[in-house]
Amino acid sequence: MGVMTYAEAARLSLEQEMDRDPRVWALGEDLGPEGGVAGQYRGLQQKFGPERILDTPISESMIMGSAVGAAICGTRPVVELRYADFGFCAADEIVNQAAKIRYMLGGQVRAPLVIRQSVGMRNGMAAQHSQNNEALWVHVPGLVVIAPGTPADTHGLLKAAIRCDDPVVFLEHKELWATSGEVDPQAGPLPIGVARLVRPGADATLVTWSSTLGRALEAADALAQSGISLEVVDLRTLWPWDRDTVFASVRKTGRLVVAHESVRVGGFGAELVAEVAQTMFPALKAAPVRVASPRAPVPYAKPLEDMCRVSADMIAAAVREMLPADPSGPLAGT
Amino acid sequence: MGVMTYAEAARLSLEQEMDRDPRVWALGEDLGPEGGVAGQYRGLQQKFGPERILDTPISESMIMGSAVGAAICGTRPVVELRYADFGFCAADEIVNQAAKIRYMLGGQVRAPLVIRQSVGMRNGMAAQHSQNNEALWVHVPGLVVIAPGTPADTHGLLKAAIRCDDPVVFLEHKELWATSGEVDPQAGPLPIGVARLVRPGADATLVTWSSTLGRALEAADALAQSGISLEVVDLRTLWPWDRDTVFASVRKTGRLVVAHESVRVGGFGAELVAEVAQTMFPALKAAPVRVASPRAPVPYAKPLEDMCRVSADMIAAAVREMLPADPSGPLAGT
Amino acid sequence: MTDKALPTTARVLEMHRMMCTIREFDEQAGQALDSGLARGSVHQYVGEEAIATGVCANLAATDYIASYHRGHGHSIAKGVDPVGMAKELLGRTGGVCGGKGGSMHIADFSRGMLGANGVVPDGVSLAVGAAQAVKLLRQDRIVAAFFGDGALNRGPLFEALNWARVYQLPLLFICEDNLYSATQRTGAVTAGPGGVARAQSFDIVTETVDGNDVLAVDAAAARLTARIRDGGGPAYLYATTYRWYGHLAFDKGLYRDPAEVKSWRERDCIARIEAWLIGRGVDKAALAATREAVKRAIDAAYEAARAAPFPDKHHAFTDVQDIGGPAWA
Amino acid sequence: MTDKALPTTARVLEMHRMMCTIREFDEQAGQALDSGLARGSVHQYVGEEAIATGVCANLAATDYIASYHRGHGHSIAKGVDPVGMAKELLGRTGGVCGGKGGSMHIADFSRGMLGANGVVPDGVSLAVGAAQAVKLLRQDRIVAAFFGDGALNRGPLFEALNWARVYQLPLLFICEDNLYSATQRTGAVTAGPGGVARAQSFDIVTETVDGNDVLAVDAAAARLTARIRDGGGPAYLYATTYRWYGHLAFDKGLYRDPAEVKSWRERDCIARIEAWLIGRGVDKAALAATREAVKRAIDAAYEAARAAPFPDKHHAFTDVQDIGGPAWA
Ligand SMILES: Cc1ncc(C[n+]2csc(CCOP(=O)(O)OP(=O)(O)O)c2C)c(N)n1
Ligand SMILES: Cc1ncc(C[n+]2csc(CCOP(=O)(O)OP(=O)(O)O)c2C)c(N)n1
Ligand SMILES: [Mg+2]
Ligand SMILES: [Mg+2]
Repeated sequence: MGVMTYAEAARLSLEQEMDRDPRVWALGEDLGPEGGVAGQYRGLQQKFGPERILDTPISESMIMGSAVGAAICGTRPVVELRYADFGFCAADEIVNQAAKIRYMLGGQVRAPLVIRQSVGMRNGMAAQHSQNNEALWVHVPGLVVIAPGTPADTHGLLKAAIRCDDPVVFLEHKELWATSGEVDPQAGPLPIGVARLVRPGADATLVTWSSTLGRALEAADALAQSGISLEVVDLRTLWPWDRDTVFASVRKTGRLVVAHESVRVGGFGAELVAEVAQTMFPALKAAPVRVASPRAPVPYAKPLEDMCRVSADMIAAAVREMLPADPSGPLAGT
Repeated sequence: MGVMTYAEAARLSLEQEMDRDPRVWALGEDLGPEGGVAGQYRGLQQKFGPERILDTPISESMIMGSAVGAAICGTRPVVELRYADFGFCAADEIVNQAAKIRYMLGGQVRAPLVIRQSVGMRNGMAAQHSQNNEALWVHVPGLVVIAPGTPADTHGLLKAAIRCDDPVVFLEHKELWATSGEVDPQAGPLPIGVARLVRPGADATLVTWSSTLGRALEAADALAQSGISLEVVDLRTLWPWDRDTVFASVRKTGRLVVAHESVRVGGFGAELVAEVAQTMFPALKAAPVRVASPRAPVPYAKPLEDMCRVSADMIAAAVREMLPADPSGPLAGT
Repeated sequence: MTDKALPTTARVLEMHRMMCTIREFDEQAGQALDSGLARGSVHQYVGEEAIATGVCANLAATDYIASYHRGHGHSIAKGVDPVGMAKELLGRTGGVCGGKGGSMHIADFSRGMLGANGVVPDGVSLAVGAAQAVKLLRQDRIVAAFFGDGALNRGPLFEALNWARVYQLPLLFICEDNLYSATQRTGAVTAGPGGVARAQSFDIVTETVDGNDVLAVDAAAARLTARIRDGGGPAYLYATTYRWYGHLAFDKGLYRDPAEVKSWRERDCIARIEAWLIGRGVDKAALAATREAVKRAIDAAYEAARAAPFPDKHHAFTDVQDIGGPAWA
Repeated sequence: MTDKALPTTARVLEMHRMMCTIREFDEQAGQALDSGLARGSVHQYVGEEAIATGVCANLAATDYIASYHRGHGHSIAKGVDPVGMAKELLGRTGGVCGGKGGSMHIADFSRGMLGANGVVPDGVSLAVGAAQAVKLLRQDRIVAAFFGDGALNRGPLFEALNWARVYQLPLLFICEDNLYSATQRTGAVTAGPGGVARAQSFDIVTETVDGNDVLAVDAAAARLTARIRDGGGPAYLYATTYRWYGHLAFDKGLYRDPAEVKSWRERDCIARIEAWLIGRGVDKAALAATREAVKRAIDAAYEAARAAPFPDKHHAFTDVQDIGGPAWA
């Protein structure tokens, strides 16, 4: 085990996969000289050469479109789209080509590729460099969607994404790049579609992912002080999401809060709440709740940007509100 | 009053708005010679000239991007994006420019434009020409989203969309182009954000929009034969959706089914269910349910395509399932 | 023919047969749509057969091609079985895509045909990637990407030209200029001299040919593909032609001047090569026999398609994705 | 200068003052980021001032410009108040966008500045539309669209070139080639002779200038804008230059050869025009006085910005949309 940053874990993971499988290669803007916007490719061009770590022009359509072509012809591209906002510049190639080609062509071919996009707010990046777009990808048939929240998950899930025979959208959070955590450098791929029960609890289930995980754990600490026990589930894979873990938790607690940084309206939290409401209705002791960003673009000035953030306080308040009036009384079994 | 098709109603509406306001103009591929893929622009270039009905090259980025520029400089463009699938070719310009420019620029400017996209399945158009993408637009701050289901609504809501000072995504369904209905040619704009209670009922609320409305009404007929009274709400505007009408209906019936043609996972139905579950939990007598397309691309062959359609039978079955076991007994007040 | 020896009669007869096959297939494709057997969008290649034929005559079985919405001709020329294509068109079991794709997605990887495409000009983007894969895997293949004149104005095409030249990919661009993009005269919305000048501005080698002259196409494709195989990087073939029918099979093409249609029909690529072959001493009856044989083969293909069962319903939910497919939800 | 009379000394002094203002503003923008007063992405224009200055010297107040991520210089040259810009950069009340946009979205419609932009090269797309609006509304305006060399390889730029020429829009394209796109040497991923050849392939009139020579930029812009105002359709100005600092203010630019940086700094556009002015008899002291006055003005702008309050929190939810805004949900 060792401590490394989220960016280093990503770098190590790709390096290991490229060592393992000569068909794996990466393409995108600015990968070589400085190793990507967060150093997540640092040194890889030097090691693997400029063909396998391909510096491209600013041509998002071709970065994505050519990756699909290369994937169906025997290679395994890792596509770097830089900020998720620019993912919209390649939306056609993702939605109309990558996601559907296996199906449209009757299964005669696969498109094993990974689409890396840095999501989320960081320090005044503003409306065109702060978006979270997971809800779109979850809605698109053919895509797997992964959003790791820790260095270890990044390391293991990027491996899994690269080995997956279908296209995977891999969402890395800008605010997490520099965060550190324990990683076993020898660890293999983590399973796709398996959530992590980060903190067991009894009174309510909090489902989250990516950078909001940190806020959720803070909220759980704060709630514990009032004797409220919050179970925290890090979804990690958004599609397919881990129904077993979420349902088991909600069955136990009877209460669901979903927290995410992206816009609440039409966000992925809606899918989770709708699915739980439909499937687990009798088990619910209170209305399921979403805590997420208001339907507004991300503003620049700090006090405004903060208004669009999901805080630990907001999560804790949502949990408190869904519990019976006297939070000091015994909650188990209510 | 007169009977006209959905396409004719759209054509008339645009003609009237162009007569009324010289700043209104339209741009897109193939608008002139044959008046658009469904004749929805027929004769307009002949009447208004090639500058106000602009035939463009196949340049989706520029069709959309230039419309934003023209909208912030004093005109009111109506953008024809042809099939909604090609909307992904202009996703950047819609999401990163049209939707956010008013906000990013601190409100010093508006982008009054309409983005017309033909959605949905029709007769073997297959995976790249059959998509419904409303869930994406509803998730994007800054956009109004409209999806009319009848000729009269098309006529009135397109007027409202053109007069709206913010960008409006206007989704027209391919299967509806040729359908007919009563339209008052002199009618003015319909209000945005107001649903239509199409059929009152007592036992369950069915919320739907666009072409699925027809299937919902068939289902209501079938259910009526078994003594089940289904209230049918045509949302018409998806953002902002009419909470008052939906909530009042669910308060009355205690049961919610949302039916839509688009993919269920991450579809707009999730938002409706999540919001109702969160806000109206105590009023719900049964788990809210979504009836929608499976998470698969749209296939070509008819029997396969039919598997991806939401039928009246499926809607009726969903309603029956959420009702108490004996549907012949009295339901009111259960 | 601008240079070197003329092709052998055998080669030209082969190309003639190919052109007849493509035409017959697409005449019947139109009928299949009219009669409701086919559905959705069917774009006929009738009139343009010489281009696919002349280009693919210079490709090996292992080479790749990528096509666009008007893709039947390219598929047949690359060796895809018309029976599997007809079944696909009719949405039946045994269709090259199992009935899931239809006309706009016909593909056959066993023949190096990477697919038609419903988005202009995404097939070119895929071809760029295929060429990149060829290069990465050090394979001995080239890639040919077909597209229409309408594609000339979409941004991704330029990104493709730049990309192919920057990385010196083994890729032949083929622009089939039939003057129209759907109902629009492409020239009216295309600035400057057009596609060739644009390709040249990326330092890509180009040739211009009469796309209704299969010998000219064959010769130009021979030169360009040889250059590409020699590691010369991408090349661009610009071929003028005309589609006889509407944009889609049900489009009557009323936006076109009948005189224009007539004049182009008079330049029929098949009639032309038949005249050439007759001039070379080939018997008229032999050509008629080819046409009849082709007709019988295509009749049989559609007949087999009509007889084939529709795919089983559960196939609607297979091959979406391994983990997280529809069965999962 | 390639033609006609030299500009008046007064005009050149005005341009000199403008270049000094832009430089001072962006030197301090970098400091604001370093000290944490500014946030996000700040792209300094230092070294490139002659281009914005020379072009905007030929624009009327009513003309429009659209810019890109490196947009401070264009804004100042078009007459946007540095106080409102500094406030925007610091995210304060009174910022040109109320603190909502920041560096990458500075805009001021009262000055015809339609905005910087965070997506390469979407500002050009907006400029195309602005020009279309000018044409539709029969206004007496032209539009100038600035973009970097990196934008040369994105599809929408080609669509813009084609579109502007097809509809003969009153639009001046200005490519500011500073050799790099972020950490990438643009030449390494740009095929063929580059932007000028590409524009010419659309039959667009072009000029190439030394972008560090404000007199050359001014003269070329004068010729091209006159042509555009005369209804000559779009034109394209290609200007070579160099950014002194990193791509972003915190980027140290280590991927560049220090000798290259040094050689370009020696070609400093401000030093050059000062030498020219001195040759014309302008007093060194007068130039120093300009620099000092500019420094005081920019000091005051940032000072005013530091003193301004942050916007009220509720502004986070205003101006999203009238119906369906955040208050609605
Ligand atoms: C991105 C995109 N925009 C629009 C369309 C609709 N469309 C299909 S074919 C076509 C015309 C294409 O013309 P061209 O490329 O010349 O090919 P042709 O049909 O003439 O063979 C159009 C506009 C599309 N498929 N994709
Ligand atoms: C579509 C898109 N892709 C990538 C980026 C990230 N990006 C921002 S600036 C930049 C380099 C731009 O270089 P250039 O156009 O030459 O302008 P310069 O910074 O040199 O002034 C890149 C890649 C972006 N903003 N938009
Ligand atoms: Mg054409
Ligand atoms: Mg640059």
